[in-house]
Amino acid sequence: MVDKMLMMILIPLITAFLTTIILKQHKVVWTLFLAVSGYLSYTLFTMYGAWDLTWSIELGYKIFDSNLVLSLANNPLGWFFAFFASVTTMLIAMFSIAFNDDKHDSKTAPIWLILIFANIGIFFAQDWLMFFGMWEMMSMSSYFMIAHGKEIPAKAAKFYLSLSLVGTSTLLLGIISVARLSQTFDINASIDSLINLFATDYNKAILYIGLFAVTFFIKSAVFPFYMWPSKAYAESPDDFTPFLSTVMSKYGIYGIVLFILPILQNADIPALGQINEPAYILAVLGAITSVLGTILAIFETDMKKLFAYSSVANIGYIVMGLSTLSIIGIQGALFHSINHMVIKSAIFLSLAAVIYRTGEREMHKLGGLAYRMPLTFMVYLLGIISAAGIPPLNGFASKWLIIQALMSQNMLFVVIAMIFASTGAFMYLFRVLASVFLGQLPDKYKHIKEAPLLMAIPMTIIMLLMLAIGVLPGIIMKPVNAVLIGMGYDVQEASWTTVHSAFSNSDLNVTNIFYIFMAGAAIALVFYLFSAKSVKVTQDDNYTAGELPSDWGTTPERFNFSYGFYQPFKEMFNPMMDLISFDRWMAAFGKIVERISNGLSVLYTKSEGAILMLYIGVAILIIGGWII
Amino acid sequence: MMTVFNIILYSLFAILVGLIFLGIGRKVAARVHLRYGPPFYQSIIDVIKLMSRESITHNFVMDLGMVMALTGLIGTMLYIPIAGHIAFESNTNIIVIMYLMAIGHLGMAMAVSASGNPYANIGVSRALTMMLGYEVPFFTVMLGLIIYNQSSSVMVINLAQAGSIWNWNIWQMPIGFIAAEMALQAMMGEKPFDAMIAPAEIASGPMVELSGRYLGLGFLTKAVGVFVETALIVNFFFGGGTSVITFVIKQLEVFLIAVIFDNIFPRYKIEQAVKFLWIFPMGLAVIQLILLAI
Amino acid sequence: MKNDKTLLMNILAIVFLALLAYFIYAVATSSDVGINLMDDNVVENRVADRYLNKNVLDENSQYEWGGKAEDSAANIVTAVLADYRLFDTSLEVIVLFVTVMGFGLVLPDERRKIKESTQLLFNWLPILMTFMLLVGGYMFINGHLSPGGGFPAGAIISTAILVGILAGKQTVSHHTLKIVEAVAGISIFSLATLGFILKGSFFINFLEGGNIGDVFSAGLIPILYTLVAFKVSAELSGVYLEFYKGGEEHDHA
Amino acid sequence: MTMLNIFLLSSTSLIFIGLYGVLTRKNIVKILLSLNIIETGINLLLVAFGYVENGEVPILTSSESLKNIVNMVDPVPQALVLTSIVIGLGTTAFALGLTIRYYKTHGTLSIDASDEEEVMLNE
Amino acid sequence: MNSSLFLIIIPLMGAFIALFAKKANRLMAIVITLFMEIFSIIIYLSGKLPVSVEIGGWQPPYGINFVLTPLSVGFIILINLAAIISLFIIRGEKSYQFYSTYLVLLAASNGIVLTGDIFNFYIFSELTAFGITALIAYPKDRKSTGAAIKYLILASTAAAFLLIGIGIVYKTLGTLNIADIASKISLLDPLTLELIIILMLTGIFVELELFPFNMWVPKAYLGGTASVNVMLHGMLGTAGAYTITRILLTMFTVDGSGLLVNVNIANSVIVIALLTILVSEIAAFNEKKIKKVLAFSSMGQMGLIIFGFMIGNEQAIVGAFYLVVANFVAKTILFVLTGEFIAMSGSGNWEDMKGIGRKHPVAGLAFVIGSLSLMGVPFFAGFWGKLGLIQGAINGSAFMVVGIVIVLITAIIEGIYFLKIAHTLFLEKDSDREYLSKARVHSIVIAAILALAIIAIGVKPGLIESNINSATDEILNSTSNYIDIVFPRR
Repeated sequence: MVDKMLMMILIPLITAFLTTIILKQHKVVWTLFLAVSGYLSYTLFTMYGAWDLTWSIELGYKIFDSNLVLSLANNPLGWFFAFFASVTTMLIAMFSIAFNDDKHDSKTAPIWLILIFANIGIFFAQDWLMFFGMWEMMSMSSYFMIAHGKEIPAKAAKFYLSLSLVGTSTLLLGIISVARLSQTFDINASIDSLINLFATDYNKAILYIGLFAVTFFIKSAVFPFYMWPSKAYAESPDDFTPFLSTVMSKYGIYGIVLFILPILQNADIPALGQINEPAYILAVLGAITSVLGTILAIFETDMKKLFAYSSVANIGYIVMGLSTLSIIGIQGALFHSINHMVIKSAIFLSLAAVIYRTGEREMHKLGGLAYRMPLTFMVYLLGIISAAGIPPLNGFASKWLIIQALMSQNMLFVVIAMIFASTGAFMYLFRVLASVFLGQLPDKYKHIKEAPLLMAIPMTIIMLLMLAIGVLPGIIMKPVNAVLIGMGYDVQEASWTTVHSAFSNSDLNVTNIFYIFMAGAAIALVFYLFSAKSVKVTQDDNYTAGELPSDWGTTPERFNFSYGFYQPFKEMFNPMMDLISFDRWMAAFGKIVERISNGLSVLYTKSEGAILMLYIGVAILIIGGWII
Repeated sequence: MMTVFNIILYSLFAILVGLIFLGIGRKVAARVHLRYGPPFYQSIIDVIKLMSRESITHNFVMDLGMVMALTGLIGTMLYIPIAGHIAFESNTNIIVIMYLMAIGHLGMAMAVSASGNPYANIGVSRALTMMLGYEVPFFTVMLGLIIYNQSSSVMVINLAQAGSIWNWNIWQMPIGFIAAEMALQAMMGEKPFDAMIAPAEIASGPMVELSGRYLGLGFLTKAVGVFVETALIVNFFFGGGTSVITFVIKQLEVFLIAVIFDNIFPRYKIEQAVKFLWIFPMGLAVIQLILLAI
Repeated sequence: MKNDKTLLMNILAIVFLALLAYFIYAVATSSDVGINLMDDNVVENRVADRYLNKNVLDENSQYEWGGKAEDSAANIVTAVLADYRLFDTSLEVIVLFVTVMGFGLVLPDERRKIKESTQLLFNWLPILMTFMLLVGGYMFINGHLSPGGGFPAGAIISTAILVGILAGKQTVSHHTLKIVEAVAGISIFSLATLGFILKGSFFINFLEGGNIGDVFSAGLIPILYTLVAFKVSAELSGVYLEFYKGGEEHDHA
Repeated sequence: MTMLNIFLLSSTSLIFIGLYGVLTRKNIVKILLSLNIIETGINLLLVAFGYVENGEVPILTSSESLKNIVNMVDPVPQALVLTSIVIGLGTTAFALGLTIRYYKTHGTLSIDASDEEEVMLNE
Repeated sequence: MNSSLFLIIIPLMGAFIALFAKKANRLMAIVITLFMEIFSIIIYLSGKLPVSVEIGGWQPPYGINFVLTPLSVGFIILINLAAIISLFIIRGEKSYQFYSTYLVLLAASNGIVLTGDIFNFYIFSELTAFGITALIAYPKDRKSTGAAIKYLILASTAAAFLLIGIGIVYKTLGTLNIADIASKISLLDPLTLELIIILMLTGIFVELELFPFNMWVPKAYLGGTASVNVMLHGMLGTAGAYTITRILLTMFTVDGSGLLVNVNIANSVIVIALLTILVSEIAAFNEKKIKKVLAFSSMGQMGLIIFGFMIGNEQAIVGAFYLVVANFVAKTILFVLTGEFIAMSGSGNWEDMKGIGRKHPVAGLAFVIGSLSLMGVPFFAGFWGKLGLIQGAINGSAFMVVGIVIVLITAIIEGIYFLKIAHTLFLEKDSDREYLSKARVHSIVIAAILALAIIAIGVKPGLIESNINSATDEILNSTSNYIDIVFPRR
């Protein structure tokens, strides 16, 4: 009997190499990919509760006077993320089989499998070195995944790569600093030693936490690293973007929950309000992230970029939830993480289906697709209702928990930011709906069909999932509470229908809201049904007074009001945009490095100065060794 | 069974009150304009008329959207306590109310967007922008209330104001009330914050393509919306009400303030409106919040 | 513009050299404890003392003029060069060898013809060459007794060949030079290896040396010097010949 | 001023002149000449290091000279100098060969010319 | 163990024989190098190490001696491995001069590692300089000639410094034997010692490719062919890394601490190492010619290794040795493949190498693996080096911590340009570009085997841990260890 844990990481890896050989058989390859993710989901499902499952390997490298052992262990938190990630992956994989046909095959299955391997490793890593190794593996493979052998994506991926590398560097530094404190790479031991460090050297402890936090922030695109998703998500393969947005944005969240939260909760840190200073910084960063993400999403014209920023905003919510350090906040954050996975996979998959059929990413060039792809439209519609946090779908309960937690901790301005972001979400969510699915259908898309069956199935499943979680939040809340109990928090078992808050009379029965909604719907339907029948006419028939646009030598899509959808609003923010565009700063920095690089290159081409440089070297030695 | 009966009763009540409010609003507006104006039940007649006429639709999304709009607002209404009574046993959470209202906006926007008319889209775009403008100050005021009462339940806030008239929150937090009033003006789409409708520029914006039953449903939505919004203010600042009659009178009062302002102000451009909302009501709300927090 | 750059270079050079000079001055006049650069040589402390006394193997051994010693070369510089540090010396040969190889690699392919020179030089050539070869031969045979040795001898012999070329006569062919070079080189290292086979150590002077001051003394040194002389002369001559069209094909490129 | 100091000073001067020349000259042949001056300086320096005041040549000529062993100059630097001369010779020969090739490919003896090959490659 | 001198003698004799082995010279070179590799492995495994070999029957310090320790023989194995690989990837060189020079170079780079005498070391380093110059100049075109002459001038100037240093050592200490010098170094006047160290370091830093002594590096790599690049990096670079352990860490260290006698100089060397890393990685960032990129990266890695040695505590030295091995293997892969890619695309520009990874997936993967190892990604060999380095630096002074931060920042730049290039290989090919030739199978096989080695070491660093630990133990107490080996009686 081979170790379950080992199998879990080996099977994706082996399949990765297998698929490399038969890369051209794309149907087989992607079916294998589905099989692997299915296997992972099943194994993870059976692993629930088996928290003593471990696997370790001795590398024969001596460090801290003992042999280095890398180990994986099944732990509640890791299981929680890993399980839902692999379920999401499975759904995406099903979609991918249909998506990667002759024309669209990005030939990235092997790299994606390595990414999944790293994914499992990150979530189950027991020691920092395993964690770091898998983290780097994830960074590198996702770079290749995003770039996927195309030139323009490669440019975007470079941006992502540079940030990832910054992250891994700080992570490595942090890991070694902390490991030196505890003389072991064990994660739990390092948490304890950092808590102790807070008692003696506050600044150093904050510095160490900061090193970790930078990495986690980068990977989850928390401010000030919010700008890479818009580039990376947009250019990555369309069926990979859901994975990027749903699973990969959670690594940082996982890191924060795993490592930073226990420290902030248990360490002896001077309080600021009801929480402490570092947590407040976390909250403010989360707030800025969500506000900025929202604003930038509103102005975006590329739909994948738009939802990239939307993801950033959602990460902001999660971070805010975590920063409350209260159980409700953490519950909300974990719940929202999963909801975000489901919602964003629905949205990005429906967009991928649109791109699959039309090949267009710019919203204003599309329109009216709801009439050609009604199922995709429904998936998207439910997705955005969820994403906007509207009951009775799933996004609501988690947002509600986070808001409640923030309010109960008196983090007033953070709540306002949250409200701003979630109201702003309507704006961008609706924009895509109006531009892509509603409005005039351009002539060239007159004959496109609904997404193929293999795409429709996962989309439908996700749609039902959103509804199910929306009505019965216990589906997620029960695991969430089980995880929290497993992590040692003092929580009750969750109920199927109700979520709890710290305020009086504030326990929310989500199922009831569903009933109320259905009651409202029933009444509205009564009004609708009892009114007079309507006639269906073509769109041109009404407002163009029956004269077809072609009569005037124009095309229907000219009537789409979508390019500058929020132009007046955007103009309000114009003076501010330059200030917040960090990517411009980064680009400028890159330019400077390039210029220095060119200068140094010239230095090396010169023959004349070679001896001079040698003398300068001698002078450095003399000055450094003798005079100083 | 009782619940079903309650739901129908409350819904019909809200629609009726809302429509009558709209009628009264038109009457008052006419009087401000020195006209005679239609009878106060004119809106009811309008709705019946519209519902019975044949209408045109472009696609299923319009139907879906309009039903969704009404659904959302009726759902919201069912969640709000009216003079302490409530249709459906729940905790009357403010945040739930805010989000439920959004369904209505979303459905409406979707329906009119589906028509493909550029004016409708412009209207929707403005409406959504305006929404970002007023939700934030409005919520900030509510946040003050929540913190003050340590509960996000409308019922609890309501009960806390029981007893003397001096217990009303309008005296406890007058600055917040002013802010909420301003936000309410925008929420109801009244001048100076009616850029999304702007009949002169974009031909009533969202409504441009609606006819017959769709416009009727729109009217109903608007009516329930007025009811919900005024009910919120009454619950928050005017102590709710001991009976349904006093509750409705307070609602009317709030509504009439809005109508009168509507008739004496010109219209802001959309970005001006948002700026105004983010400066004045927001500023007041924040001041209120700080005062409460201290 | 160009002058500015030159001026700058000059200034930089002077600054650097001044720094270096100042540093060396500071080192030379330093009066810290320990051995200073400018201290007088104390022969007892250095390896040279044992070379001069020829008692590397046995600390207490003495030697006489005309007697035997661990190294019977009368020229102690030669003893150091060709016996105590023979390995260095054989590597020098390789340095020359690699120079010639590199020279052959990089030199342009077109070559001059050997032209006849003046009659005077041509006629005197045999005499000149004989004289030079004699001097060269004397030097490498007597290298262990008097100043000189394989390298200068090789240089002199190659000069003889150069004179021949200048006079318009190629006395040795390229091919011969190559053979001489290779045979001499292989012989040197074969002798080294022979030492390993006979005495268990490479580069060992395995021949029983004669008496100090004799011509046939110092064991292998005269033999090695002979080989070195041939090799050096072949290599240096090779350098000259590289410029000229020889009878031999050039098999690169 | 002793003889040793004179030797040291002159050899150091030679080295410095060479170092100066290597840096400031542009003509490759001149650079090589400077290198040769450095070599010479070093050789002189090494010999000077082994110098003993009023020392004798380390060559045994008769039984008389055996008594003077203590007074002999150090033979090791001389041996080193011999090696170093050969190495210097090798450097010079090889570098001159390269210079001929350089002149062939660049058409000039200026060391600056080799900067241009990058430009040429890019074209 | 006296037979270990065959490591020098056999290639030298081969060099002479090559003058006549017309067509067979390549085969002969391969046979000789293979013999050397096997022979050195036999020595390594014989169990008789460490040992000092007297040459010519004179005991040190009077005669010249070779010092064979696990460390030096380990380096010899690496050097010969690089030699074999460079021979395999030669493209059509036939002239006897090439092989002769190569064999001399091989002997000389082995000699650098083995020798226990400082003047002998000087000769060997001059020999390598001549040999590699000749090989760089071998293509005889404009850029190789320019590169060769630049290198020759720099190397000769540096050698002059080294020779002066040796002269001063002899003048003051009266000995040329490294072990003897090491045992007497504390007798010296501190300032004189400083002068000696500076002169010697100048001499070796040129070959070590350290900024600002390394102006020759990019040109030399650009001018040479792929096989010469492998020699330059795998033989000379590896030998250079060894030089550091001997000259710096044996002769001039405080016994048992691994730190330089002179703290100021040590700090200057660290500054120089960090400057090298910084300058080279930044210079490589926007470089278009792949060979120059690799050259800059070589410099950077060398700086990293020296930084590791200079930190001086156990973890850092372990890390530095892992880096030596990882850098050796990874860079060899890259040079081998680069040679093929340039031949295929007909351009030295990495931007023109689109689609090669798709055509030759194994080669592309090997390139990626090599790059990842150089970047220090976990589960690739380079990571263990980086880990040890960081750990050592954090245990060291604040200065070291600053240094390691610089290292990590440059690692970011390195990662960007390496992965950029690696990804270019997998881009879709421009339709108007045709490949000039196909990649040769044996090159790809070599690269693939080395890539597997990288992964093997990366996943199981224990494979070479005992070797590296013994080397580290040797370095940590280098002075006394070394003296004990050479003078067992004392």
